[in-house]
Amino acid sequence: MTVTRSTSEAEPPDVVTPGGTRIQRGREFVQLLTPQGERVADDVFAFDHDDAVIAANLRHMVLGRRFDAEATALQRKGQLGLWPPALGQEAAQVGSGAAIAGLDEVFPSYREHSVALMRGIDPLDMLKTFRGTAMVDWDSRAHRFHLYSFVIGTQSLHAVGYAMGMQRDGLVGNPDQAGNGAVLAYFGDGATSQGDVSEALVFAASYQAPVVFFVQNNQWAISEPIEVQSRIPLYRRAIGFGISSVRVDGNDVLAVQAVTEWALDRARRGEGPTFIEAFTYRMGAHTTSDDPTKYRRREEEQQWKAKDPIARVRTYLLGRGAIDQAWLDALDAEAEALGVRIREGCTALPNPRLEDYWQHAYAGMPPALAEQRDAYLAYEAGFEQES
Amino acid sequence: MTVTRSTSEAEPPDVVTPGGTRIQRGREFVQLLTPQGERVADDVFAFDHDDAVIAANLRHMVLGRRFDAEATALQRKGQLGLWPPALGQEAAQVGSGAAIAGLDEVFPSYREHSVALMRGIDPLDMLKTFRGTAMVDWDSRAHRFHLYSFVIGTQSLHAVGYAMGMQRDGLVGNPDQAGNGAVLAYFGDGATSQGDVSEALVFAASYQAPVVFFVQNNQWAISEPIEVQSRIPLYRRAIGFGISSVRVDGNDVLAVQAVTEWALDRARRGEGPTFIEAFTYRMGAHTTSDDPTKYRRREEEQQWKAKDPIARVRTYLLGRGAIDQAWLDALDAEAEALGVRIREGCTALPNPRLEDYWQHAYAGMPPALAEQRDAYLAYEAGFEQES
Amino acid sequence: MGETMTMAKALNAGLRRALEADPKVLLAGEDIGKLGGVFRITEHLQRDFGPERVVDSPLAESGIVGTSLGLALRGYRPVVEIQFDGFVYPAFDQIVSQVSRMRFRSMGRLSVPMVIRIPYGGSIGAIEHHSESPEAYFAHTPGLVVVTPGTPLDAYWMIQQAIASDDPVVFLEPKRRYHEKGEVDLTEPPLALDAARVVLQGGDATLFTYGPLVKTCVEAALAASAEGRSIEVVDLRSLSPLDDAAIRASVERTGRAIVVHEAVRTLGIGAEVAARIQEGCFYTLEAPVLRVAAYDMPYPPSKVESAYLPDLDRILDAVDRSLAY
Amino acid sequence: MGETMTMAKALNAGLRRALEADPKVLLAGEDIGKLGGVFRITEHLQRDFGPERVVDSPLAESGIVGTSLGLALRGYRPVVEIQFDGFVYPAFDQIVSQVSRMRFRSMGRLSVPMVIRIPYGGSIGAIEHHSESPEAYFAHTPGLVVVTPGTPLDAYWMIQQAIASDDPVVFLEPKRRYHEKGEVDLTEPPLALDAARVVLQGGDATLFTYGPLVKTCVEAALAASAEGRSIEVVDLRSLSPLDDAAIRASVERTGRAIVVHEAVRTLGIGAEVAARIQEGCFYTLEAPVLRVAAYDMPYPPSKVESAYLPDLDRILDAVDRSLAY
Ligand SMILES: Cc1ncc(C[n+]2csc(CCOP(=O)(O)OP(=O)(O)O)c2C)c(N)n1
Ligand SMILES: Cc1ncc(C[n+]2csc(CCOP(=O)(O)OP(=O)(O)O)c2C)c(N)n1
Ligand SMILES: [Mg+2]
Ligand SMILES: [Mg+2]
Repeated sequence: MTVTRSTSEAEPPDVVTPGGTRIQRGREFVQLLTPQGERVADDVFAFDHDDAVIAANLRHMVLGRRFDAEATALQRKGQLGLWPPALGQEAAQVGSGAAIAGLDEVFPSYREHSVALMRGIDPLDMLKTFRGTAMVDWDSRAHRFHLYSFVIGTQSLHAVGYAMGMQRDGLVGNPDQAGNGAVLAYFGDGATSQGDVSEALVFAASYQAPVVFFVQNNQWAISEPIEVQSRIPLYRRAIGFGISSVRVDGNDVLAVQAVTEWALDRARRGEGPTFIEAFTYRMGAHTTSDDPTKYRRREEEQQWKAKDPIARVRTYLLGRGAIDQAWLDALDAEAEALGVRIREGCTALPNPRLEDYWQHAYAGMPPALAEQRDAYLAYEAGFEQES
Repeated sequence: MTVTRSTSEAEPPDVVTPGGTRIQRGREFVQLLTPQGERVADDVFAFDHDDAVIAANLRHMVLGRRFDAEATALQRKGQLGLWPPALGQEAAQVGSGAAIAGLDEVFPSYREHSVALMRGIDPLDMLKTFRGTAMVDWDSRAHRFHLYSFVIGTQSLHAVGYAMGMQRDGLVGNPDQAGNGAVLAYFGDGATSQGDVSEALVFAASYQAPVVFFVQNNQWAISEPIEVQSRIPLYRRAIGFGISSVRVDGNDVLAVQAVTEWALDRARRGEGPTFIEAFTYRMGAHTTSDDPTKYRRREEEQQWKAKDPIARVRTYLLGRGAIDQAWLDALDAEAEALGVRIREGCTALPNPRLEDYWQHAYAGMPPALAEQRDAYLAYEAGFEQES
Repeated sequence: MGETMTMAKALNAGLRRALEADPKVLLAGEDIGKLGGVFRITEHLQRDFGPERVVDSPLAESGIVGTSLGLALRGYRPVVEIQFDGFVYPAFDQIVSQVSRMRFRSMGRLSVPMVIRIPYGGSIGAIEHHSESPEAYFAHTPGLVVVTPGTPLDAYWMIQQAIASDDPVVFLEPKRRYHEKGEVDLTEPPLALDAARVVLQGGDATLFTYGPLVKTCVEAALAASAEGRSIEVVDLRSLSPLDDAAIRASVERTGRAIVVHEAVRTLGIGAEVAARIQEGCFYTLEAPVLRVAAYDMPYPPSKVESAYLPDLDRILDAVDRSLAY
Repeated sequence: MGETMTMAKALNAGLRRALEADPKVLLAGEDIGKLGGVFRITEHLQRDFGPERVVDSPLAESGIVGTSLGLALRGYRPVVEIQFDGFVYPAFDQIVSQVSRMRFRSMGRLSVPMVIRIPYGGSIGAIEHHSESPEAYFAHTPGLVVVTPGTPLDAYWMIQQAIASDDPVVFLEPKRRYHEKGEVDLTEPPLALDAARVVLQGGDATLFTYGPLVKTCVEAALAASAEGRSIEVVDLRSLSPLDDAAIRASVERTGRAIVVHEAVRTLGIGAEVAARIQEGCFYTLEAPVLRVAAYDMPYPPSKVESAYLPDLDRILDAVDRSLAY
């Protein structure tokens, strides 16, 4: 007997609301800018910003990619223990990141490097975690960008709970939009199999929490293709929980921004949660420890290269005359400066001392733990005296 | 600010397949026998059995209800520690139980008393658990009826795994139906919120396991109405996982049997999992420890009384002349005899001794545990000597 | 000034005071609203504080704890009810990997002032999964505080102290004592949340215990005193951190120690207390630290639970064995 | 007859033999198929035994363990891989409430011959959640067997013994030792799965340890012998059940005991071993049982893990303290 597994059937997508309305458009997903750099119309979503915003997005994508490339290189040189590259996912991240407004809060997974940069997180602070010199060393409240989360799916519940808190704090449904906020929760395609993520959908629907679930379906969970997690398009998952859902071209920064703005806006207005599947691709390895040649074909990688999220925006903006070579050169220079800062900053990151960590276990240090610390300090002092 | 919670929108259901086909019939659910005892047609499902089968179902429902009433009374008299009544859910249980064939296996929750009886479980063995004289004391393999499960939702995963085993054992998709089998997994509406149940849907869909998820939506999870778990009809939950789903009138034993037979048959043929929402009502308390007057209105209970699952079948069969008063009297006598056996048998159930349990912790008893047992026996022997 | 009330009522009163005192306090759990919880600990609190502060949650423990963690990050002080001890395990990852570590992960920037209330322990004639003693799992987990009251008075104060704490607290309620009455004297200032209490002074041996068996140990000590033995009883109250100073002080007085709990023996709290005592009081001990605990098997059917759990006789037997050294 | 191989290879070879020997054996887990697992322990096994016997599971640990329990009830012998120690907690309920108790719940009628493989422990420079030592949670749970090999030879045999066992086995693999080589001599019959092993004989004190720190303890003992101290090293191998006879026998010989592990000190395996030793060898002990363990805080950033975990110096320091009594 063979346990067969077919890939997902061809599906007429797209926006599906729990009320059952199905906006069928015979297309794979919402797309506003083709891989060739051409604007296309969508019958529901429009990109409401001018070229300056698109250029800003391009800048974020280029800087994000540079950061990622530098970190990957630093790991190869032994300067980081590990790095999870985001190559190929820049549009999904920058487009959604650009949709974040005033009071919104972000709950990331561990790969949202571009969103982190947009939220003002210092890339050197981010490297600390992967260099092993810190746990997660940024002020999540100041940046409204919560801690990276490494146990798959867990943060989805924190996001919903936080959104429930914003609801209670009156940040939803106010006539003055400036007083409203919502939560943007990131996770991957693999994460959707975790019980926690399903429970997050249950709670979000039950309380109509102001949260947007943003799934980067990069087609892989380490070596497992999306079909292991779902045999039907992933955006459909949320519908059964009573949550509106959209699939968007995750390599199209315009479409991603438009869809995420729509979803966040709904949430802020008190219209409840939305689930977004950004259909994208992890062009690199899962992490620097991974070897994708073991489990996927080169042709697949090549196919996706043609859909690069950055190239199409550059083509478009150059074609429009919104940017020129000088603009691109300046951006390159900015990226190079970022690279230098990262390279030099990383190796200069100070090593921590175990002493610094005892105080973080509890708000009030238990006496027995203080005893352990004192014994440790005395023990260490013994070595120093010896030497 | 108010966190609003509306009840679920009126919905045009019904059968929804993951391919997206929607058979809209403007009715709430599949129904083949009205509360008034009239047969009605459904455009998809038909009840393919003669009146003798319906009469057999009536008998199972009456005996099941009697068993349940006796157990409830025994608890009131202090003979059981607890009892979870199934009053009102007899059609959901007997209809699905009647659909079980040759090699099928059942994974129950803790309220499927009627299914248990149909699988040949001795009601006295079932009482042991609730009297506290045993853990779960039936041979689940002989009866193809697995252990009652008390941690909500956990058994859904065991059911899927078992079905994966049947798949591997070649019990699926054989031309000779007698060689095929599937798993019928029971749980409640509340259970659908548990991560385990969602994960069970993921695994079932991923491996196309021969399993039918049978949800008795009895409208309540202890004091919580279904709206806390889902604001849209529950049968839709499964669709987003790529699992076909049907809502059936859970108080209509004909419809339940027809739908469950269809679903089990699909599973046995290798066409994958199905999710059935049996729309029913828990007419009694959650358990004998519960007091429903604290959380639900009498009118609601009254409304559901009019939809009693037994009355309609009796009306129908009497109207058809398929049964008569003598038949009903004989059934009453059989129920009374069952009652006597249960009442007398329950109080006569022997008390266990702790000695009997040590051996069940491990296949091979660890020496330290044997030491504990020996010390215990010596200690107990000391008392006996004293007295 | 004292009032006599059950532990259930004392907890209810303590929760009420916490809800009154701080608008950021909220309760979440299954059936805690209209029903007031299956043990009625939250009775009338939803009526009086509304469904946003006393929340009926979907039936999903990981979800309850995980969303409460999110609420805590937003500045709320969630008090979560797990319906029975045996249903806390689906939330284990959120408690042990997330709640307990958020402060550490954030390098001290974030607090999780959450209380996880768990009715625990056996001897109530229940079916399986309703009589568990999971305390050691949590006490082994850095970042969590684990406490358990043994009396209505402690219940009243400790629940408020737990809610006021900026650390996540696993708050274990000995359900078999819910309906027993005790004096709740509000004129006395409460003992610190992490302090053990000498319930009965004695000179020959110390019984260390907590939660459901405090009363049993006191009864055993009184029975022993009838035979001329002077037994001290220490209610640990806080299982993490342990009150080492109080433990050592008692052993220094009596020279003999017996740890008594309902959880299974292997790696129960008794293991840690014994390991610490033999290390801290090596020269004082006149007998090994003994443990009276449930046997190392799953919780059996309720008709045999009285033989499975420590009782007065088994405690006295251990006292005898200790004194015989 | 001996062959030199890494523990990773030895595990792979043991799994291969088990798959060959019994068609009911199957492997399940994340990325164990084409990739061969993130540590390559299952390398080539899917290629050679097919995707029905070496199954890439959806990303859900509770689902992996729960469905494997169903497979076990159907007569299969599932061997589950948890990708890293820190990811076992989502499956905690299934392991602790279901897998461990199915035999007991069914009053002996059902067996769950499941193995849950968990690469565990630190010192590999990883980010958080990748260096946990969860063994005490499982050893506190009746119905589970908990074992951990310290050498390639033990890994090769113990994985096969675990798979052959009718009890559920939590099989902890010291990942920092995966790539160290050792002799795998197949002519010697294997030691029983529940037996401890005296790795090094000595007369002055015993180091009790397991898994990742067996090698470290041997190194410490050898260093001590250079200073004229004769230190015995016992590899516990089985953490539940513990080999009490071997533990007592060693303490009877040396009179001094030190338990060494990577898990935090409070309620780690050391607590239980210490509690048992002081009870079983009260008159023999010349010093309290000492514990060398991680400090009672969450696992810190990897740049300080060497200070957080026991190492040769801290073990020798404890030996000194023990001998000073
Ligand atoms: C609970 C848990 N199980 C397993 C892992 C190991 N792991 C880390 S990333 C990963 C794959 C995640 O895939 P996906 O959710 O698609 O996100 P992506 O890495 O593709 O961004 C796995 C299995 C983990 N971190 N947490
Ligand atoms: C994990 C878990 N949490 C909580 C409980 C307590 N509990 C027992 S039954 C129940 C409600 C179940 O509702 P539902 O799934 O609708 O089934 P029903 O009782 O209505 O048949 C609850 C909360 C439990 N048994 N297991
Ligand atoms: Mg992915
Ligand atoms: Mg229900």
